Amino acid sequence: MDTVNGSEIDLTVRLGNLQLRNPVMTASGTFGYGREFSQLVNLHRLGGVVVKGISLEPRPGNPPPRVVETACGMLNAIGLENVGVQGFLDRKMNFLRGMNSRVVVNILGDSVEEYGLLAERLTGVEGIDALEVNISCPNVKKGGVAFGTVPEMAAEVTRAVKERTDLPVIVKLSPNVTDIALMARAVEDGGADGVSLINTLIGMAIDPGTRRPKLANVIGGLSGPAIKPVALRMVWQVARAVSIPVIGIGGISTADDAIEFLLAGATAIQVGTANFYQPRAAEAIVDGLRTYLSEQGEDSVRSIIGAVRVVEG
Amino acid sequence: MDTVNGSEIDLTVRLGNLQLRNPVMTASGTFGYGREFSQLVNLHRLGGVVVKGISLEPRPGNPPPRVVETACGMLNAIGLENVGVQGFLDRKMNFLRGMNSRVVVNILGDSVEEYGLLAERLTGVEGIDALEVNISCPNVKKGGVAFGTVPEMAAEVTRAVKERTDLPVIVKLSPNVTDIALMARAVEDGGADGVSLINTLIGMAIDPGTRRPKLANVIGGLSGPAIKPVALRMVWQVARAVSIPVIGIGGISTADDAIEFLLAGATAIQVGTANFYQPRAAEAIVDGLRTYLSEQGEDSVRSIIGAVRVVEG
Amino acid sequence: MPEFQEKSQILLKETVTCDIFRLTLQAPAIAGAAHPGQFVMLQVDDSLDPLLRRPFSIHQIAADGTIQIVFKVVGKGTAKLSRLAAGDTVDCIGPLGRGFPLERMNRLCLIGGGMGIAPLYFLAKRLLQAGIQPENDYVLLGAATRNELTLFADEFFDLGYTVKTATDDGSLGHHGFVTDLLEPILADIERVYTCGPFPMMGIVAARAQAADVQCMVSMETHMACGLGACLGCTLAGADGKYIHVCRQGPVFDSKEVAWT
Amino acid sequence: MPEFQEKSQILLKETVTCDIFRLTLQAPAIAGAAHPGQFVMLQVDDSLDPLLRRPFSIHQIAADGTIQIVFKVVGKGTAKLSRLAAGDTVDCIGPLGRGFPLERMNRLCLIGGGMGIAPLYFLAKRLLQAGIQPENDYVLLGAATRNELTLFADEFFDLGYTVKTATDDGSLGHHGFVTDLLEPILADIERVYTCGPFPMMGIVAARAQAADVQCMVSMETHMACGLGACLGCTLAGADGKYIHVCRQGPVFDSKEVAWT
Ligand SMILES: Cc1cc2nc3c(=O)[nH]c(=O)nc-3n(C[C@H](O)[C@H](O)[C@H](O)COP(=O)(O)OP(=O)(O)OC[C@H]3O[C@@H](n4cnc5c(N)ncnc54)[C@H](O)[C@@H]3O)c2cc1C
Ligand SMILES: Cc1cc2nc3c(=O)[nH]c(=O)nc-3n(C[C@H](O)[C@H](O)[C@H](O)COP(=O)(O)OP(=O)(O)OC[C@H]3O[C@@H](n4cnc5c(N)ncnc54)[C@H](O)[C@@H]3O)c2cc1C
Ligand SMILES: Cc1cc2nc3c(=O)[nH]c(=O)nc-3n(C[C@H](O)[C@H](O)[C@H](O)COP(=O)(O)O)c2cc1C
Ligand SMILES: Cc1cc2nc3c(=O)[nH]c(=O)nc-3n(C[C@H](O)[C@H](O)[C@H](O)COP(=O)(O)O)c2cc1C
Ligand code: FES
Ligand code: FES
Repeated sequence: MDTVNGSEIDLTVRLGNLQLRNPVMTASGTFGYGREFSQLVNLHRLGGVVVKGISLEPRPGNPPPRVVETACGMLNAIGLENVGVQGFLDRKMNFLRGMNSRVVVNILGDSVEEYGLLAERLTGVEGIDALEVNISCPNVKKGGVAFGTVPEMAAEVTRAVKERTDLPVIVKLSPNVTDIALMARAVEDGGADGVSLINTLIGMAIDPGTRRPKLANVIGGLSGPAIKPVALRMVWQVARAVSIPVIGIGGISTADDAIEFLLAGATAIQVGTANFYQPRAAEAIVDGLRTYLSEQGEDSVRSIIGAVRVVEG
Repeated sequence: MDTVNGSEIDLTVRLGNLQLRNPVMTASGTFGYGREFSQLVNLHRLGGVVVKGISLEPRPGNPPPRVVETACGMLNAIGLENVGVQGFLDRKMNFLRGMNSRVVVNILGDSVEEYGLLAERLTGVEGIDALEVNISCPNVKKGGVAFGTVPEMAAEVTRAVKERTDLPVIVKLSPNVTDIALMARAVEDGGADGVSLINTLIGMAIDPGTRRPKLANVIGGLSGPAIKPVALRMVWQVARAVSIPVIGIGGISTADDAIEFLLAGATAIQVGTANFYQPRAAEAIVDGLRTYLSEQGEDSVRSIIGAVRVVEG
Repeated sequence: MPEFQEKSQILLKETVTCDIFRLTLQAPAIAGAAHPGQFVMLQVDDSLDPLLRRPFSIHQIAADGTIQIVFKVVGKGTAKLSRLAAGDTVDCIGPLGRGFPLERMNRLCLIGGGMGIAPLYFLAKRLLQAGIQPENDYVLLGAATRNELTLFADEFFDLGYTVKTATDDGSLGHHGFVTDLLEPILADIERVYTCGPFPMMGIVAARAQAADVQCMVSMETHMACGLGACLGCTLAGADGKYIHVCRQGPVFDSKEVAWT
Repeated sequence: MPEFQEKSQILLKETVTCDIFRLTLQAPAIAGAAHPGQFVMLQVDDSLDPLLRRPFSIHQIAADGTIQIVFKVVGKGTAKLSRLAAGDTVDCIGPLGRGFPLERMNRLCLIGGGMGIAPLYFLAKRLLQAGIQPENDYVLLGAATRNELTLFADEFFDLGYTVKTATDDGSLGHHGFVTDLLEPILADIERVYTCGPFPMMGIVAARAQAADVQCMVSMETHMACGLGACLGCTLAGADGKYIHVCRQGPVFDSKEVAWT
């Protein structure tokens, strides 16, 4: 509970069994393992931190260049570089356990089995509060089609993870699909406790001078303010399609951005690319949210979730 | 033919039977019926003008607000306001016929039949050089699913148009799909002489103060520099998937932007939202293209089409 | 109607209040063609954020090829514009839209609220050139507080008009709405020109229409192009159809607009 | 290592050439913690275009809580930075990364090319404080032309170093590459510090390694965060693994880097 102008404003939200002190989290891959920001941000004030995607084995990632700026956004092709699950548990969890914020571990795999194994390894570990399943990865056994573009595959991954863990399971949806609500319903049916969206849009950039793609990987993921309108639309569509909580992600950098997602139906939000250019963005959003609620005469953030006023035809 | 530094640079490109003096066109809905820009732009220097989408009957469009600015982009929900095919022929064609540039008429309908009828009405009209078929519209007979999201429906519309016209038929693809190459192949199989892409991404914006969507229509189409990386990626994917010419659209505002699309495999490009903030963008792109080709020692723009240097794994 | 795109240097920047500024721009082609009630679309620089041009009424033109605009800082675009200084350059498209009708009429009333005052000064000056007796005409100006108003009130006064003011805080003139000033004089008047917030103009329009006085209103909407191309700038018209502000307007007869 | 985010006022803007500038920034926390070879991530304003911060080496710090950066206009971000004036404020994160090793060694050689000169001045000053005899040490500076070099060459000279210069157009010092100046003196040297374009540093590294002289290089890549979070700033390491420039570097032993 926090107090503004003498009145108490309740910022807590629930993602299934998981209570967050406030709805503001940081997005996977944009906040390292928390520690990277500890000098600049008060980590204890955040609702939660989602760590960089973890795979069974360490991954070296893609060759450079891996990032390129675009209009109000950036493309990345990090290639899911990470320390692997063992490295994560050995070297990263200790710091994360010291935070007041929730710790969500983002996982990724090449096959349904890998997701299941990861869930198993991360369950029962002190300090891990939830899993976020990144399904924007290619299913190597199915010719490299991304799990997140085929409802059945997405549901299968969800089930595999749910079977191996009692942690809340949030499935992170890919926006590169025709019908995002269909994907959300599929993972809901697969047992997901929540969905988060959006992951990056697939994009590309070319250097006219050299005629080469600006990313060594040719294509990469587009993030940042540029994609916010698409993300918000998808969150709105998904929030109406499922009954599990929705976490909004995509181009959020100010409290107003976050409020748009909450109004559209998100129970919580994640700040991604904004951490890079404004490390204090998430903290500032917590403050701004409180100011907004107080100005609007609301005593709980939950009152604005899904409260967009749409006159349907 | 134009001359730079004494050497001649050939900017002409062919879209099937249709030769353009240069690959720079203006995109439907962003350049009115040409005349709106005639005081500010030398229309004769453009490769072509694609007019605002035309339907069988005049349409009033959506209630306001219809446009809202977003980060490096804008959302529009014009609702396909237009003068209808008869109004177009009576009141707009005369001016368009006076231009040296090619005239492409963008058409839209609620049903396959409407597209066919429109093609018929516009065929044999002096001064119309090609049709561009906007398939990002809802198929009213199929519960409002957009033609452009179902390969079979897209192919059917293409066939219906091709049967009624001998004009070159360009099908304009919607980016709101999982597999853009699949859509492109479907319309190629349907007989399209070319594809243009991308139309707008679907997006949304909410006003935190009023809690209302910023567009009266709730959702709208995202355009402008923000979407360029997605558009470029899709053009690259489609250019490798089909053998008909590809027209690149999406966030193009400078010569470098246009060159990226040509390198990715586009035979021509269309300038959209940039016309609003820089009416001379298309003209400047023609100039910039010539400068680039001369600096790169190329004597024809055709040498750079698809010339991106990708080292495939 | 002729339209131009000019790289316009800022010759003078006047600070009216802490968030209202007046710029004098070198724009000879636009100045040469401008008509009261028309506007320009301004681009501050080639940054893509904010992306679109912003519309501003032409506040005044001068024989030396300059135009003036007056603006209030309300968001990103105007904030950026306010950080420019004399010597800087903006990109300017204009003159755009259909301005005010100027045919000779006796007993006019110009009613401006907030930044809506801006185009009325150009109108007032042009009416003088058309030979109208300003002392018989009213200029009613409203704003939030005194310092947003004094400069403009003085300038209209100097032209010879009968000027009345209203402020929300009562710091200058009538304490209340500028529309309150209209009622007592309405009987005398043949035509009202008004520009300001939508609700204010709605009240002016209603009173004028009730008294059978012609009322010309200058409308505001979001504009992407200002050129009639995007079809984004619609408002609901009185006849149930949409009106397009940038080309059919921004000036309309109040009877053409749906006020509810 | 401590890191800070400060709203830094520009106290002084020096124009070195038409496109090279030196800014003195009020950044007491960063100045207090900075180590030569470290950098800052700068944000000009809250516009979203360009979106990301830009990295700049710390060129110098002063006891009054200021830091200096030197930069060349090469694109959007630096162009925007160059339009600021004394009194304006930028948002500054730093000091970031691992700087140059400073343990006592005789006969050092600092080799800077272009903007790579920037961090070497801070290094040169700090080495003096560590008690090194500058007259025995070389500073080799290269640039395109004379006016990009004179200011810096004079300043290193004033510290007491033996300074040699090279320019591409021969307008100052050796007509050719700064790397040409290294060969004749290499035998005397125990450690080389270098910062500049990748090919230049590659040549320096090759020569130093061939002569078995330790060589510290300061690397450049695209950086999104500068904080070790995005994993975007990789380069190929000599052992086939990737190195992360912002946290493991920007300063590396040249043997850690893959130069081809
Ligand atoms: C024909 C016309 C003439 C105008 N003349 C003047 C004038 O003389 N002086 C003056 O101060 N203002 C004038 N305006 C309003 C001015 O254009 C807006 O204040 C300005 O565009 C806001 O830009 P911003 O980036 O600062 O604000 P934003 O952050 O974009 O928005 C702030 C507010 O301004 C509104 N707004 C934003 N963009 C537009 C737009 N393109 N058109 C209309 N409203 C918008 C938003 O709805 C919001 O309420 C005029 C508008 C029109 C349509
Ligand atoms: C650790 C480090 C220290 C640096 N120190 C200095 C310095 O002291 N003085 C100086 O003038 N420059 C320095 N640079 C380079 C400087 O960061 C770039 O010149 C600047 O980011 C270009 O921004 P821009 O928007 O002007 O150019 P852009 O339009 O973004 O690009 C122009 C060119 O700069 C390159 N570039 C763009 N962004 C980056 C980035 N984030 N990192 C590296 N290169 C980039 C692009 O590849 C392109 O070639 C340093 C870079 C690094 C990594
Ligand atoms: C550099 C970078 C790395 C990312 N890595 C991951 C990742 O490992 N797992 C994941 O699920 N999402 C990853 N993402 C996606 C973000 O978590 C987020 O969904 C996306 O960037 C959109 O949000 P934003 O616009 O706020 O950045 C990454 C994004 C960026 C920019
Ligand atoms: C205001 C507006 C109206 C549009 N109207 C049409 C249309 O009628 N038919 C169509 O096929 N595309 C229409 N489009 C889409 C554009 O032609 C183009 O495909 C899209 O805007 C992406 O390009 P851009 O980013 O360069 O604007 C419209 C776009 C805008 C912004
Ligand atoms: S603003 Fe584009 S049509 Fe009026
Ligand atoms: S710049 Fe982000 S990790 Fe190095």
